[in-house]
Amino acid sequence: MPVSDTKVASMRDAVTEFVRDGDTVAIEGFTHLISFAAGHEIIRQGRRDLTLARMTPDLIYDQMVAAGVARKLVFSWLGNPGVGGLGGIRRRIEAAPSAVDGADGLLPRLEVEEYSHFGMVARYTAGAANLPFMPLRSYFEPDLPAANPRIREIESPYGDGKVYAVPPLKPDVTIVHAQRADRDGNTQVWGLLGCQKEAAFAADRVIVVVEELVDETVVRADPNRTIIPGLIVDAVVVEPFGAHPSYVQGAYDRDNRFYLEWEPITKDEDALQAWLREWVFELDGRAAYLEKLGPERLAALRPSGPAPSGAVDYGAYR
Amino acid sequence: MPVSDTKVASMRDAVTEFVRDGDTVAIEGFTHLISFAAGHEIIRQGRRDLTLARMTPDLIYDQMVAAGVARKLVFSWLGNPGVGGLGGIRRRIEAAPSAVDGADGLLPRLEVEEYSHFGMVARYTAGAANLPFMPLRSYFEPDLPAANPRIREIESPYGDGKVYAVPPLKPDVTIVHAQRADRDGNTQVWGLLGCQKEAAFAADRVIVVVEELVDETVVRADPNRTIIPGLIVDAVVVEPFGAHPSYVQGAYDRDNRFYLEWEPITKDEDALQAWLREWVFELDGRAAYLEKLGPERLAALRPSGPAPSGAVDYGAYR
Amino acid sequence: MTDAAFSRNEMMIVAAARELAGQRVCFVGVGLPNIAVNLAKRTIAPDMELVYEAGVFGARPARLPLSIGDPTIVTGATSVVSMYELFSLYLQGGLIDVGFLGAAQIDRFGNINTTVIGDYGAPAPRLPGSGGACEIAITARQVFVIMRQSKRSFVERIDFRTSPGNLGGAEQAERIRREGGWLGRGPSVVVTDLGIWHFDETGEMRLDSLHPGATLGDVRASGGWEPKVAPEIGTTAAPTDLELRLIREELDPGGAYTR
Amino acid sequence: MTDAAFSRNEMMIVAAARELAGQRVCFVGVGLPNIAVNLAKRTIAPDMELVYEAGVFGARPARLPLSIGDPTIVTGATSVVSMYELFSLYLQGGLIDVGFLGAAQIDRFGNINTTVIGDYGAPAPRLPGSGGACEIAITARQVFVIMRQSKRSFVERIDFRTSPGNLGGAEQAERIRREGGWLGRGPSVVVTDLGIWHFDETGEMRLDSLHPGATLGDVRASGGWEPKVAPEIGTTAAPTDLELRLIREELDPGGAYTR
Repeated sequence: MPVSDTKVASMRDAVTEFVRDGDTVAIEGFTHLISFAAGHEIIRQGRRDLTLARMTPDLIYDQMVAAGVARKLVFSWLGNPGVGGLGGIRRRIEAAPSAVDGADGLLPRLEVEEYSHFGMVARYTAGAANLPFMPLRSYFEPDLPAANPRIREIESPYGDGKVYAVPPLKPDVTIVHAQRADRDGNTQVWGLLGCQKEAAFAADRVIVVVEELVDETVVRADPNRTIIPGLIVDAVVVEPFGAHPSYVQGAYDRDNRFYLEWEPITKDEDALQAWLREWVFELDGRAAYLEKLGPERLAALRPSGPAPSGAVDYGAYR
Repeated sequence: MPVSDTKVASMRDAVTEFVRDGDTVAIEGFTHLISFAAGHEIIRQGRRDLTLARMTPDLIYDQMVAAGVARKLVFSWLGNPGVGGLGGIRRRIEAAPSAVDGADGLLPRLEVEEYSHFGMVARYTAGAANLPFMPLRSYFEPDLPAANPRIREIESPYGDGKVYAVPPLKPDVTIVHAQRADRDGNTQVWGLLGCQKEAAFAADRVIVVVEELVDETVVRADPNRTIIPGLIVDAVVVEPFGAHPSYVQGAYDRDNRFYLEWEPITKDEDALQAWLREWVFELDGRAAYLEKLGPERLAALRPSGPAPSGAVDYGAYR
Repeated sequence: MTDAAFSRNEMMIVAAARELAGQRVCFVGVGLPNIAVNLAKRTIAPDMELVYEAGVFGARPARLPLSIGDPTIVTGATSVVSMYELFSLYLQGGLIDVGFLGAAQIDRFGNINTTVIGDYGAPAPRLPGSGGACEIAITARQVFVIMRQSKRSFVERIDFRTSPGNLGGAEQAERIRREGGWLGRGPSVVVTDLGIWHFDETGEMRLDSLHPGATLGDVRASGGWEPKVAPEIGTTAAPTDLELRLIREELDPGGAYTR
Repeated sequence: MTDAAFSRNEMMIVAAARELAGQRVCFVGVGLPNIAVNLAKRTIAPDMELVYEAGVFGARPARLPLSIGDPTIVTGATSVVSMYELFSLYLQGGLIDVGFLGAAQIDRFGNINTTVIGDYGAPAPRLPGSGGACEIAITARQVFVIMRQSKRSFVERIDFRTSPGNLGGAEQAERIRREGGWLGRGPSVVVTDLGIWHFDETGEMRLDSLHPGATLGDVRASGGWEPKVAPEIGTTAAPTDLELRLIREELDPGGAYTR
């Protein structure tokens, strides 16, 4: 198969081709495997009017919102866990309604659509399964269904009471980072799985970013480990350390120092914009970012030792 | 911890303690990992009035129904796949309604509750998730909802049409066979996963039958491989070859000869009863069954070669 | 090659396999579809992805699996998932191009019965039931059927509608599919031991090809309605030596499907 | 040991950890609950199973995770699953004994706000929101809360009900829980930097213990309602050397939680 036929692409080409102005974009990964590399490329390419969906917007959406790519945020927990807030987003949510179009030098106001964690994963699950809704036992008394009319009551058809429903979430494009995939995009992950499988199956387009490109025999040796089949993948981008300052189980640790140091930056709009210039706009890609971080910083993030899974035997059956 | 505190038990003790007359019992496993050992022990102990739930009743429920343990069958596909029928069950379904209590020497009639495969797995999923129903896009026009009024229509609360709902299935006891578990019942499976996880989480009691008892460090080395946590397991039974003539990925092959030879037996009630006497009632447990099968028969079922999964690294993080 | 060189069952399997040319993702039903799809994978559709309801995507069976849950469909597969995931993500999620089914009874509009002969409450005999067939019929983009043809199987009215085809005809079926949000467009091919049927614009099956040795008389004698026949009916190309060798030596040496 | 030997935050964390004695399965919330639960696991509840919403059952963190999705909660855990499975099977499925939450605002009936201060449409400030807290509050058998106490956090009326507690009181809460099929029995403990509160039969929190050095005057000055106080109020036992050493050397050497 000629190289041009494969899905393997640079981050620049993948974002150019598969992320479009106005899209609903889900860069998922719960703490683990967040594709900062893709987020930065979206910023660099100047996408606009995106609806950004993520359970936990984390630093990456703080950066993307501050860079002006987003019109709306769909989420379930907004913060820098264990550290503080996300000022780039908060200032745009707390902004006066009159700032809706960012006129008069005011920060543009961000539209929000809010769920709980279970609501968000149930939304992706409904989207992936092509269902009109998912039922869940939540929201019975809280104020969220009043704040978000997309959360609705539904009666059990068995006469045993009501539960709540959330609607499907079907991103135009879902971007996930993973330990490895083959050239067709058959993708394997270990450690926290988050909602990446569901977010990928729910999406119209899927970009997989991996630490390592492997032969399909590696994937086929352990088919239970595959979370996304190449069938639904449009592009495979090889970007080692592409999840920094998030982490990749077994490859590198979360850069907690980065998360701690984000707090004073995000509290100050000027500092945040300066950070974006220095670390995103003035760099031409992930390689430059990693070079700027420096090899010592990256090396220090390696796990303190190995923790091998052990192998199991599927057996040959001829 | 003294041995008496552990969950590790003989099959006889596990069935005595956790399977009761009148229970809804699910011995799950789709072709793979069917606990024939548990089914035979239930027959030997003379349980009565069971509701037997399984997607594919397979030979084990044919044997159990013929032995008289069941009052009702809940299922989605009734047959000996690629071979033929299940006469022990069919004769009791095709029996005249007058034979309802097995009077006059007639075979006792078996009550049936029928779904599709998706309906059955959705029922276990609803049971496991403590939901009053699961929605699915099925049944729109077929006759099944007319035959089974537990399959009901439900309107989407988003005004985009109707789908169907199935009610939760919550077995009193679920029995699964697995490659391995630790003493607390933390259970790992590779190969076909069927609906065992959902059936176990949906159940009030869980018996896990394993090829091999392993140290908890083996389980904890690969936490993504765990399908059932010890938290929901009541008994762990060690019974190598306990799934024969079904199979265990990597350990032994399906005994297709057994399935082919079942066809003339199941077609003839006398032959079926004679088989039960010879292979179940006159044996005192699985060891005697395996001895009767003979080591050559079992050795021939070993895989034709190894197919190792390879290992992944979770990394130590101290 | 003479008629005597192959059986009607072999011709049926070969013809069914060939219909899969160009298809990308095929959901493999139990029984005859299993051997037809595995033959296609070894001949005309080597890149076709096989999906088994047991939870397997991208199976590469090293031998013909007797059951559709055989260990050989797992080893070397691309992905193995729970059955809930298989049905919700792959099938209901709309990723299946062709669902390949068998049938006990079929009517002219491709509605299928695999549940009961006679009354549901007192069947004679009781058949296997749906398994995943009713979901496949509703959500696979196209449905292919392989079955032996007889007065008992090709019937004016099926006794139980396990898997919907074109219901009472194309017009009604299209309306109901649209209203219900079905992903599937219904049945497109029926391959029997006598010939190959496709569905015309009215939603009724039409005989487009007769297998070598089969006649229109055979077809009329093996069905419960006066069949539609293509204006220029073709003759199915006989099995090739390769196809026959694959069936006889690799896929079904015991003759379970072809005897 | 003198008051100067430990901080109020350290006392709060130690007291919260001790409340977990005898608990089997604990769902660990983000922030202060994380350090309290990890301290309990190292002291009074070594066999307690830790569940993290990130998808982990049976975590054995080798260090204190800064976030609740840290790699150290994965390596050596019993089981790691998708978040949909974690929420549906473990939480909604009813397997959690204690859900341990933090809070920005709480009222006397244990209703919690972590969403907004002020109006939802124009918040000042905007807080993180529910995460999994609203589900934990509804389905964990008991809810424990750890939070610093002040006029801003202990309020007569919370601005947004993110996670339901005893609603308007025990009677109403019990009816609504029964009708809605909630698995949880609501909040049972609130541990603050001043003392330990439990909920009485009316569903209102009652101060049962004051931490060393804290007074009833401090408590009254740090809340928006006249607090219920136990007839015989106790004094919380000061942190032991072991507890302090674990916090300072193992769990929070950087002082992120205790400064």
